[in-house]
Amino acid sequence: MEAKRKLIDDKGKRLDGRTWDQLRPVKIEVGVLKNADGSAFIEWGKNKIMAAVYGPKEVHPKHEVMPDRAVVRCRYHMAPFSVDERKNPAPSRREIEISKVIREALEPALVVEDYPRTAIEIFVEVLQSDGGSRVAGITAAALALADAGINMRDLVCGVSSGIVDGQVVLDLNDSEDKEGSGDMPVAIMPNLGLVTLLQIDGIYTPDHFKKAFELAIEGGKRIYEMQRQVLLQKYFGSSPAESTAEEQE
Amino acid sequence: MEAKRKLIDDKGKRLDGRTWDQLRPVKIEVGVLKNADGSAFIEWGKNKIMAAVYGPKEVHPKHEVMPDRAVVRCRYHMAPFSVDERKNPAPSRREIEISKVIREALEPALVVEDYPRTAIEIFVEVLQSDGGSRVAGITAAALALADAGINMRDLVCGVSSGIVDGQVVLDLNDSEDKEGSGDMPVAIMPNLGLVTLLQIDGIYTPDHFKKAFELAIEGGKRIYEMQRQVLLQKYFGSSPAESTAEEQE
Amino acid sequence: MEAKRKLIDDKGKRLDGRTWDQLRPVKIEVGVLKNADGSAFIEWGKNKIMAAVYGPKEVHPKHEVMPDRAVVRCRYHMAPFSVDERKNPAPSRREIEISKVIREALEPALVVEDYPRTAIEIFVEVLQSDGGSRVAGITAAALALADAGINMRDLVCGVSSGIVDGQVVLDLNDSEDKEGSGDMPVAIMPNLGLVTLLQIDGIYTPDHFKKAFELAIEGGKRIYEMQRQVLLQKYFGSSPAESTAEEQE
Amino acid sequence: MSAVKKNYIVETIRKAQLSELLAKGKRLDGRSLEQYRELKIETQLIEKANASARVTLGNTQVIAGVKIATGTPFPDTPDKGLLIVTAEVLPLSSPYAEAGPPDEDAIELARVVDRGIRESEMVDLTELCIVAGKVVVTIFVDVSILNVDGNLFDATSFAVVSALKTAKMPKYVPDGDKAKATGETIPVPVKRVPVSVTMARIGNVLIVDPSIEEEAVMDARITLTTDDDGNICAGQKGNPSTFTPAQVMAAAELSTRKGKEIRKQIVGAAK
Amino acid sequence: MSAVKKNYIVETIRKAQLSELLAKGKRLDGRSLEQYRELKIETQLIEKANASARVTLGNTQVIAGVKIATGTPFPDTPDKGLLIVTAEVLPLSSPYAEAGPPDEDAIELARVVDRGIRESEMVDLTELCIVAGKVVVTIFVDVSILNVDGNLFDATSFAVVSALKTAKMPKYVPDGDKAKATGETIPVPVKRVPVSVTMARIGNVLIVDPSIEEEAVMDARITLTTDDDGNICAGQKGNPSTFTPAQVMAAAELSTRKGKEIRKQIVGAAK
Amino acid sequence: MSAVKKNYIVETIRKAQLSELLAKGKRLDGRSLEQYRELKIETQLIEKANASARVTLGNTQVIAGVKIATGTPFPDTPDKGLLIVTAEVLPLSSPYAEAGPPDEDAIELARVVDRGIRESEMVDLTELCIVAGKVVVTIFVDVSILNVDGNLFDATSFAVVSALKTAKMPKYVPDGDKAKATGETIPVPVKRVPVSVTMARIGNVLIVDPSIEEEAVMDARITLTTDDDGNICAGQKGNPSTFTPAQVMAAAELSTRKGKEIRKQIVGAAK
Repeated sequence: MEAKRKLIDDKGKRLDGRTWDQLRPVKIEVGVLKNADGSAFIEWGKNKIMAAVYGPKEVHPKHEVMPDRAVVRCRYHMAPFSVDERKNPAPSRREIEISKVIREALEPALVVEDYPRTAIEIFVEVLQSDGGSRVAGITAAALALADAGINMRDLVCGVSSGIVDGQVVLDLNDSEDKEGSGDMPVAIMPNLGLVTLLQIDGIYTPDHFKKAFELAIEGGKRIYEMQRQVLLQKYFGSSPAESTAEEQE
Repeated sequence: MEAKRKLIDDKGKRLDGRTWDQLRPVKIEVGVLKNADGSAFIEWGKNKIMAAVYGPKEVHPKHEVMPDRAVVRCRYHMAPFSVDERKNPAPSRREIEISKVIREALEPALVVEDYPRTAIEIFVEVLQSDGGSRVAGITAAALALADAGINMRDLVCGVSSGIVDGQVVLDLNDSEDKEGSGDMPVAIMPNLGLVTLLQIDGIYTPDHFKKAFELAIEGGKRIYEMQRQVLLQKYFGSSPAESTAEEQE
Repeated sequence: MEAKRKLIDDKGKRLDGRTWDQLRPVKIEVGVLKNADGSAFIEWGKNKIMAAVYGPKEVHPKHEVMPDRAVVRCRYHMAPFSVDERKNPAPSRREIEISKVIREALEPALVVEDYPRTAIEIFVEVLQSDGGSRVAGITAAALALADAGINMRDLVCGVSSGIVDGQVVLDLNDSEDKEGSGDMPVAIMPNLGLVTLLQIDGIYTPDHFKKAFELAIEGGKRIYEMQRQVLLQKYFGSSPAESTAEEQE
Repeated sequence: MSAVKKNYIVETIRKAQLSELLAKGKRLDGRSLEQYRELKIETQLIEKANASARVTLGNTQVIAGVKIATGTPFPDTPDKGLLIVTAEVLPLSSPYAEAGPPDEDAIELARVVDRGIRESEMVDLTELCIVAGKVVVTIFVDVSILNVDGNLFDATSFAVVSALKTAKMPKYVPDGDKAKATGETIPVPVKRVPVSVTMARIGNVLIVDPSIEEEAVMDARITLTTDDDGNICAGQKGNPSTFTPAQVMAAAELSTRKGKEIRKQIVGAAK
Repeated sequence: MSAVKKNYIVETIRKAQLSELLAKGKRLDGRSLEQYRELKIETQLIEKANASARVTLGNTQVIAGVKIATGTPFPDTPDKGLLIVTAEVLPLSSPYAEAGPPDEDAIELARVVDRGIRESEMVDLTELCIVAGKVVVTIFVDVSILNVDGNLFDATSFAVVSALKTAKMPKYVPDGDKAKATGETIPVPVKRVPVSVTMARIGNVLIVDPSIEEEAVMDARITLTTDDDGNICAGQKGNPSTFTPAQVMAAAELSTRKGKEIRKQIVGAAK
Repeated sequence: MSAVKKNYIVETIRKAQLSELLAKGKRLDGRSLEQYRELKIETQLIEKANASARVTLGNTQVIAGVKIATGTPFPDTPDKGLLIVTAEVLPLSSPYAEAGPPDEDAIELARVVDRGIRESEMVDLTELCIVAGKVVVTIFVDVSILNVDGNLFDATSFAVVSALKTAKMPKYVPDGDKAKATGETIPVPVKRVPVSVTMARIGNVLIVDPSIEEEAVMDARITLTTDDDGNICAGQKGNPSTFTPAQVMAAAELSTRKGKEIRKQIVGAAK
């Protein structure tokens, strides 16, 4: 019906002033909740997401115990005030699906064999939502898992790429996600070079697909660098516990 | 408000051309699902119903175990696309009641004492619904139970009778069920001569009641003959497994 | 918008003719249900409330067993026809909260240590609702507990006070509750002189607060006198089991 | 109802004892085979409802309340009002009843009672139409089971029928596409008085109005509802057991006969 | 909350230790009996909400978000807007919290906080009426509990009050029977600042702002909300235990006194 | 699906056996790595639905039904019709399936199938607009899983696409703010035929159309949907395991290739 507005201007600048391969500002704090065994708070664009981990802990109900490994559980949930229209607090079908893919994105990094007969519970609570909330949640949750001292094969980090105004771009914000023509959240284990989450929406020529996928992997590595800095500062740094990493490009 | 249309014409023909004591076409296949221990698919008028049986199997939850017999469970369910207006997939009060009466219609035929501490689960899934779906479901489920090798005292078969345009008729279709003035689904164990299901809706003089009840029992015996043919062909016949019985009157 | 009507007339009479410190008529029967271990039916103003107790009984589910005492449970529920607009039968948030405060008002009177590893279940069913249904429910439930033979430190009785037309009054009826400016249900153990329920709604100056609180305690003692009479008549009296106490002021 | 928990040994002994008695035409509580327990019907207990009735049948106790409002008709019956019957087996009614949404027993109970009333055309639903396809009168009859002691089907049906028979409703007139209350009050348009009669088969014997002990050992149950003219207008066989065709015909005759007796009592109570 | 799991032996030892301390006027964490833990209020964290506030009370952490829309008034208050408070004890907030619909503790929490705000007439709901009986402003205040460390009642109330005090809403004008946004933004009509003060009785001693260790051993709880004029506008006794009348009166006096202190902090944070 | 119950010992043995075979390019059932099981598509089975399709893929059996009605558009897409896909893994489909609301597996299944259709722009939703912002055509596609034997993603997608491709709907014209059916019947505006191709990684080997035995031991799963032009329009990685980037690119190429073959079969069946 109405003409779509341009999302990238003639000079290649996006609505928020970024270039095609630039990330939004990211700020991360680790160890922010007292009760949780591990926690992290991430602000990424307008995303504000709390991640927390409990475990290894006893399994309830008992019949879900696995004799040779930990059970991993995950709940991704959005606060009622996190989106433009108030959201019903009951979990939507979307939240249930995202809980599952986040769990499947993080579990490959966990040495679950080290914790037989236990449960590891991961909570991702979106206090404010922007484009890429699931990859931001994964990024924060991986830090919460590390903060909880769970043995891990690698960190997990993620970022979306997508197609906006016919161009491949990195790290879509809310408007680009909704008005663009493709969104591809990707999570990786950066040191092992393995993909743990991949979802694709939109229409990608084989060429666009390759380019967007590679861009997301490259962007993920930049996110990993921030995760690493946060952990270094938290555990070895001179700066205070709520040390933050702000992206400089 | 509006005048009711005639459901039986001057020559005694019903809307679909049948006489008062004629059944709709029936077609039955046994053993149609690979995972179920027993299964049957019935087409009866426009009814298309899949019945399947699992068991005897372990009882969950444990506290429902019966020490001297099998627990029998039944779920009658309609697919969302099975009726004119899309049906919500959650079980309605009607489906819950019909699940109960179907279970109580089939259980008398099962030698539940032969299977202590187990469960026998019966599923009746209506893919397309027409008048008489519960008796069609019972007819198919009895064959699925036989196909599962459960010890039975008799088969169970059923058919509705009712009152249409003031006349007693056999095997009401959807229009006759909705626009007629009485519907009486009956299920029997044909060899034992016992009634296992009886529901009555509408207004029956004592005379009409007797006539309709006897007609349904007589019709049930005709349905039994088809069940018997299907089992004979399936287990002893030369024709292929998906042998069918088509009613000839 | 519209002017509020006067709830107390120039002569100090309330809408139903009572003075500021007068109770509505109260009628109580004990032992009215056959299956329950204890029961009582109270009519208080237009309130008609059935209370019943089951227990001490086995605890389900088992993991809720307490090794050194009884678990106490309570359900306050309103019949769909108990209020002006038909009420959905599913428990509302209000009913869930009131169930909790009633339980916490009655439990202090129960010698739960005498019944380790058991459950005591209290049901308060409002058949018709008027102002003060929770204190009427507590009053009846305490009698049902006594009728069930549960060891008690004291009875529990209750009444509301509140602010109507700027005056402190006792025992608000429905209109006074809705149109008045304050409602304070209070329950006490009358012989021990202890408060077991206190809820406050409305705006109370410190002086009004003191006066209303003391009035409710004094009114509670009058209710206790009726409870005592009912039990005396039931267990020692010459009058029949459905003996009643009608308030005389 | 779910309110009956089975104990096999007790049941077997009970059943033997009962069958012996029944063979002599006697019952545990001294009744004859075709005798109801004492039936008490009280109406107009709940002033806030449009009608109400408490039925005591032996120790079974139920209360029905009627609430009337306006609503939207179903698309396939645009000129008919709505009549909705629900039943809740309250957790205080029995040591085996549990709080929560109605289970299959409570759903069957409400639906069988509802069909008895609906199929008998007790209430003329077309008189409840205010503006066809837009707004009609909606009648809710909610039943709370207070004490379970057998034969909830009949107790519930008697309560619903008695309440409806005494129910008054606001008179509505069309106001464009909406309803306007005139301020007058009129009776609910009741045309007939259906009576539910529930029978149990224990061995070869058919009894009416089974008590909870009889329900615990009964083989099969049948509820038949008859109208003022002696027609059968609704029926439901229950329990995982059977009837012979002759037993069904005997039950039909018995239900018509007992129905006449009870109808008088319901009509009397509703005056 | 459900987030407190009881262990009887530990509790008994703890309680003895605590009671000894309290007899000397001291608490485990060094506070005096009438002293709150450190209170931090941050507002305007959630840009997508009409207002928000994060409250940190010791290690208890909650966040409230306000969402404003138009809706239909209740039939019995046609000229009043709606204010709806909910609370969710998030499963990440405590090892004992569980995902799922709110349990009785979370429902009590939200309802007690709601009453404190509603009964104090903090927000003038009549100013939220756009077209009487048709369309009004609806204010949702949803609270997410992030870390449970005692006294959720006060932390939640402070967050809701602080958020409402800073909330802006679109200005609506009537457009026939509907609402039209003018494009302007106006503050939510806040008239008062109610303050919730929660006290625990442990033995004979009354303390304010119980920590989670204190909640685990407390006998009874009382929450009293006072307004700017020192009036009591809402109250709730909690826990299966008792207060003497004198203790209630002492709590009333204490709540008014502490309420004044905290009101300054809330008003300061909302600037 | 939840319909797969894991037994670790059996699984380990099975996996060793399977990996050996796969190393030689063979599979348990004799298929090559890139070979689908026999695919059978039957349409127009359910006369009461606007369209239907039963898909048999090996022993996996699903049936999709299409129901079309009018409804209200979402506020953010006022000029688009609605397309809603649901899936129910019926309890009769597997010994491990349970009755009840859809679990996370069934929700993922329906949402992945839905995205494949939605993102490919298979159905032109703007042609389903009747009156913008007021009334649009709503298409429900409900899928019942009848027998679970692996690869529900593709079987479900093929059934939904085949049903939509044959679906007819009433023609509606605006009538003020409402819709009026003209009495004519027109096809649903289908523009493309998306094809879902699900692949499993077992060790280093990528196979298409995993059977239930292969699913039980697979490391990771990937579903890619391609359109008529060979573009990728939807994708979902599944299972708690990984892919190398090179495996993802290989899967992309494979899905396009297999997609072309299967599209012919779907288009053929829809004639």
